[in-house]
Amino acid sequence: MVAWRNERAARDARLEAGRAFADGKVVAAGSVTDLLEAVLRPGDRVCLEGDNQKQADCLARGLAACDPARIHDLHMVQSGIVLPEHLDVFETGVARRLDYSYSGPQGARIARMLYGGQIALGAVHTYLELFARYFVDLTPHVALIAGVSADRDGNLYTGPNTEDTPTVVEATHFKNGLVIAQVNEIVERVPRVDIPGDRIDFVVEADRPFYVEPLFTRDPAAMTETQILIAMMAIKGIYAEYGVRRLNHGIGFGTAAIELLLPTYGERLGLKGQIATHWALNPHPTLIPAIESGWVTQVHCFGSEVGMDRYIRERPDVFFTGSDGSLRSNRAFCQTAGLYACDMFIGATLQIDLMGHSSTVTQSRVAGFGGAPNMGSDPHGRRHPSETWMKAGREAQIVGDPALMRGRKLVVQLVETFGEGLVPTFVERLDAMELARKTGLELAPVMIYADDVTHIVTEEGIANLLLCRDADEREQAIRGIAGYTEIGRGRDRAKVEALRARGVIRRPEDLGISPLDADRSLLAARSIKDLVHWSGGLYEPPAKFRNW
Amino acid sequence: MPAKMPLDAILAALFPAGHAVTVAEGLITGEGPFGDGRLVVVGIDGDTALGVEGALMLSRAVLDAVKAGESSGSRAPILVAVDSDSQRMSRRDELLGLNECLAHLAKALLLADHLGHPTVGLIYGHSAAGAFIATALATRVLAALPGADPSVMDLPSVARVTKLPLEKLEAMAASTPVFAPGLDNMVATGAVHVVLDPGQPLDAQLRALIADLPPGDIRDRLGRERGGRPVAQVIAERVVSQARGT
Amino acid sequence: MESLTFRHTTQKALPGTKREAIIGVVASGNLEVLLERVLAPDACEIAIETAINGYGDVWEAVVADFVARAQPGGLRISVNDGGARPDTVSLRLLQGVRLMED
Amino acid sequence: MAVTSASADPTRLSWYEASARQRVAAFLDADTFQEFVGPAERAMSPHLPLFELPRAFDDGIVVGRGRLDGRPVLVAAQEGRFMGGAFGEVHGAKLVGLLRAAGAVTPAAVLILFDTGGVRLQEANAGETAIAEAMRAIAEVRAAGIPVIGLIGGRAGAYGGGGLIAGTCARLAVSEGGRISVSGPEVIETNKGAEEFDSRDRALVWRTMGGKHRRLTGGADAYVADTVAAFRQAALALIDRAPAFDLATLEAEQARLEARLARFGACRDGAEIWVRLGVNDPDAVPAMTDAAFAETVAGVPEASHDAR
Repeated sequence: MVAWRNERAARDARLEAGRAFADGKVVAAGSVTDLLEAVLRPGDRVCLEGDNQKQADCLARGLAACDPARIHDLHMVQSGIVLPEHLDVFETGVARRLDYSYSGPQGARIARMLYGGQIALGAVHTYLELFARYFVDLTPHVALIAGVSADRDGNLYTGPNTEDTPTVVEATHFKNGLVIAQVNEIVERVPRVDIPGDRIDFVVEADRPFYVEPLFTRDPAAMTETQILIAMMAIKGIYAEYGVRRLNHGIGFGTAAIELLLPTYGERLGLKGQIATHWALNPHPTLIPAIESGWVTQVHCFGSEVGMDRYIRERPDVFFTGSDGSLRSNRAFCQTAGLYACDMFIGATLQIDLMGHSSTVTQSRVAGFGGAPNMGSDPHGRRHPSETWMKAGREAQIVGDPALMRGRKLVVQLVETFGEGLVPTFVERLDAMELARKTGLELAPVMIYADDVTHIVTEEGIANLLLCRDADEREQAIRGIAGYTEIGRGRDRAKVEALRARGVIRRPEDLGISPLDADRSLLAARSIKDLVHWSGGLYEPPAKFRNW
Repeated sequence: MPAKMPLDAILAALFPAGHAVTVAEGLITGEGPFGDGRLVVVGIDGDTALGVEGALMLSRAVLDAVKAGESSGSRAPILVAVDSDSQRMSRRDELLGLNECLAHLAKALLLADHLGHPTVGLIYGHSAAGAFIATALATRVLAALPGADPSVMDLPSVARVTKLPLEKLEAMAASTPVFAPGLDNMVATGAVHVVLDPGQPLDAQLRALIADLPPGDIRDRLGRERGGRPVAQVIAERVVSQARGT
Repeated sequence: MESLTFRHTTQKALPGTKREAIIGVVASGNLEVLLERVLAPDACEIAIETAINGYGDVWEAVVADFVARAQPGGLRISVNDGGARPDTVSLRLLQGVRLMED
Repeated sequence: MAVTSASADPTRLSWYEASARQRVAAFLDADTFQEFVGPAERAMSPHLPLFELPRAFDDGIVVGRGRLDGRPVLVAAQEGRFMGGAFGEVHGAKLVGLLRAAGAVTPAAVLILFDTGGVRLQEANAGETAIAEAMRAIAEVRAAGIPVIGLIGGRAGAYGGGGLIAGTCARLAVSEGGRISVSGPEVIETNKGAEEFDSRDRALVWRTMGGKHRRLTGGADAYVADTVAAFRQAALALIDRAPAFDLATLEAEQARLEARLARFGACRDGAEIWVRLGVNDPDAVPAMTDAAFAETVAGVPEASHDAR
């Protein structure tokens, strides 16, 4: 007779083994490793919640302390490789296989471990892609998650950084997996229930609050004239040109500069209400002046940002908040929103090749993807029109029946021609390809493929790739804005001028912008302190950003 | 490097007839008979770091000497003897305004000088940075004893800050007095006017210094003559002459 | 450190009467530009001291484009560079010329 | 808050953001600044090339004369972005020369626009000696009855010997961003450990040596908004309130500083001192607006004195 409840029985056995270390559902921080050694089995798929921001760090330390003789060869399936412990488990042998999305802070170490063969890498995913696989072929046996507080029944309050938690719990709990949550405190009654208690098997009161990195805070004091020039060009040449209302911004200084120019330069251009009204975005502090100036209708967030909680609570017309008043973020939904409901993604990258492929991988760092490839792709499943989308579609349409035309999402790369240390942004060949060759990856880790990119903006100009009709035009359009990099100096000047005459390339002066006007006095806020003032004192920046 | 001359020996040589100079927690204060009058001594001994309390204690002693001079009409010379660490590096000292306390000490010495007290610095051991500026460098003339070891920062620290290899810095230090620690370099810069001869009576050497005080600040001229500060005097004079022009 | 000097002939003199101007600051990724109206009206000389070696061809290209665009005839331009990117160099040169045109 | 266009009134320029030259030009009466040993004279450091470091035509300090509300003044402005505004041989000699010139040209005041990390290590002995020379020269200028006013609000603050020179001035104006200290937080952390001073805790840095703390404790005589116009107004007011350089002033300063140590010597944090000074809500001080802070200062007698 076929047994249909093996997984359920295995889950019950794990639960039973774990109860030895729990009081009801509650486990002391000091017993985490005992608990994990009791409930885990060699070879398990484990999701250790490492989000973009919120980190289940107490559980990560517990896992790293497990005896590799008992717990080994785990298959880690988690979006973020952020903490040192996330990689320590591969050094001890507790874990062996890895499928993940983003590894910014650990990018250099993960590269070394990949080269050294300590990690058996499945793939580097985009967020949505990894989330999707949680429900198909990477379903966790055990999920280790993080929240702000829980009651003794396990009802969980994630706080403003809900992020990946609902997705991870959904996939694990409803498919016979075990969910262990760490919380900063156990309370009588949680402010709101983000995850119902019956989906949480154990609750650990952590020894200290979970770690959150202020990833989305860009100090206006560090913005350069070049970034301001690029931002001015983007606003006038793309936002205004296409009437972009629904959008997502990357996390670089260029897009932060755009946020700070909306209430000043954007206002002067008469664009208020015409552009940048609806956002899929983390609560960037640099968006505060635009919000306070009435530019922003609403913002849905992937996660929160350190210091923004009080401000968000006081702006429920703009942000998604719970009955308790605090932000409700959700990475899976916000990624979906960015993919399907936004007309533009605009962000930075480290390298762009002659076709327009881009990557943030260098040979010594594997930063992973995060969400940019979802945001920065043209979804073929989209079926609703918008002026922006249709205009871009018309520019790209070259053959066929216009009645069958569909729109295009704007995918804009905002880069300076040279990066830190005079490293050129434009290259013949992406480092990602060399990395793929050396590590035996089947797919080169390309952030955004050339066929998704519609515009590249540098301090030298805007290249509209939608208007390029062949590969040669495309290459010259890219060379034509690549400044004094080797790629830029290798341009065919006549062809570039011809592209400029057609509006494929637009220089600052073609847009009526003088580089000499790109001045820091245009920024609505020139310091973190200015942002605090704009927020009426509601924004509480972390100590490292303070100058007072 | 010659051995450092101990403070006791210095005081014994300066005051053959005895003195009332004491050292408490590394801070030197007191006086003794000197020539026809008295010599006031303040300073720092034993490689002691100068913090807010120490600075105010020394400035009190200097101001007392000035007050005594006001009432007696006799402006006693003030000797600032130094074997110190740098300024005391602590959060508390900065919280309490170490910059004001050190500047106040320097101002007290400069006021004494302005009112007619001969002020003489004597570096006989180490000194560095803010402690040096507030004490020995705030006198009209700065003498040193062989074995003195003034510096701004030691070479390993310079290497850390400038990110230059220590070996390279050591090689550069041999030929470039402008940045390297040590008495010879401070002499070359003009900061130290003269190196005394411990083989000769110190009191006589000090009396000679006092009798022949430079009329003003000649340190940049010395720096040019000695090659340790090749351009400072020329630049300062150029500024003065352009300022005086119309 | 590397020293580079470029001499160009311009089609015209830079307008304005200002004798001298300075713009920018020597800092990491930044530079200062000193402009002096001391040469023949159709001559321009640009002397560069840069902290970063090996970018002579980039400087040559930046300077050539600048001269073609600004026609800074009569100017001796001296640059102290702290490792600025080419776009920053172009911007400072143009800012300097604007000061001289006042 | 300044939401200004590129062509806006230059006096609304942020002091913190402006370069030394921009500060001087906007601070003085329009078009009155005349520079001494200007950049075209190319008085550059003879030492930096040894270290493979780029030089500046003015060695990071601008000195000259100009007018402030019609009154003749001498002015020096350090450029905090060049080598951290640090004192090298030429840099220091320019300041010393300016101060020595004051005795001859008797301006209404000498203004020092500080922006310095202290001594330039590559020229450490020259820098340190120049600081001593500058302090001696300031004493002489003040003794001649000419006020020497320090203005502190640049990104490099007034550190090391710069903090000592500042303490030698007759009056000081500071903005929120301005810091005055001898040892910097990083130096203390490097030498004594992060337990002594966590330099990454920026709020702690400002509570310990920032503009508001210095103003509340009388370490500075005016607290101003971060604009060139505000510094100009403060300087004008301070010129007429400069204490004499005499025994009475220094006795008063001695008493003032001794009283400070006696009252606050056991405090570990700026906020503790502010409580003892009678500030009702010390935790609110860092975030206070300039106007609210001015009101707070008005209630603190220790903040204002003639003892410097």
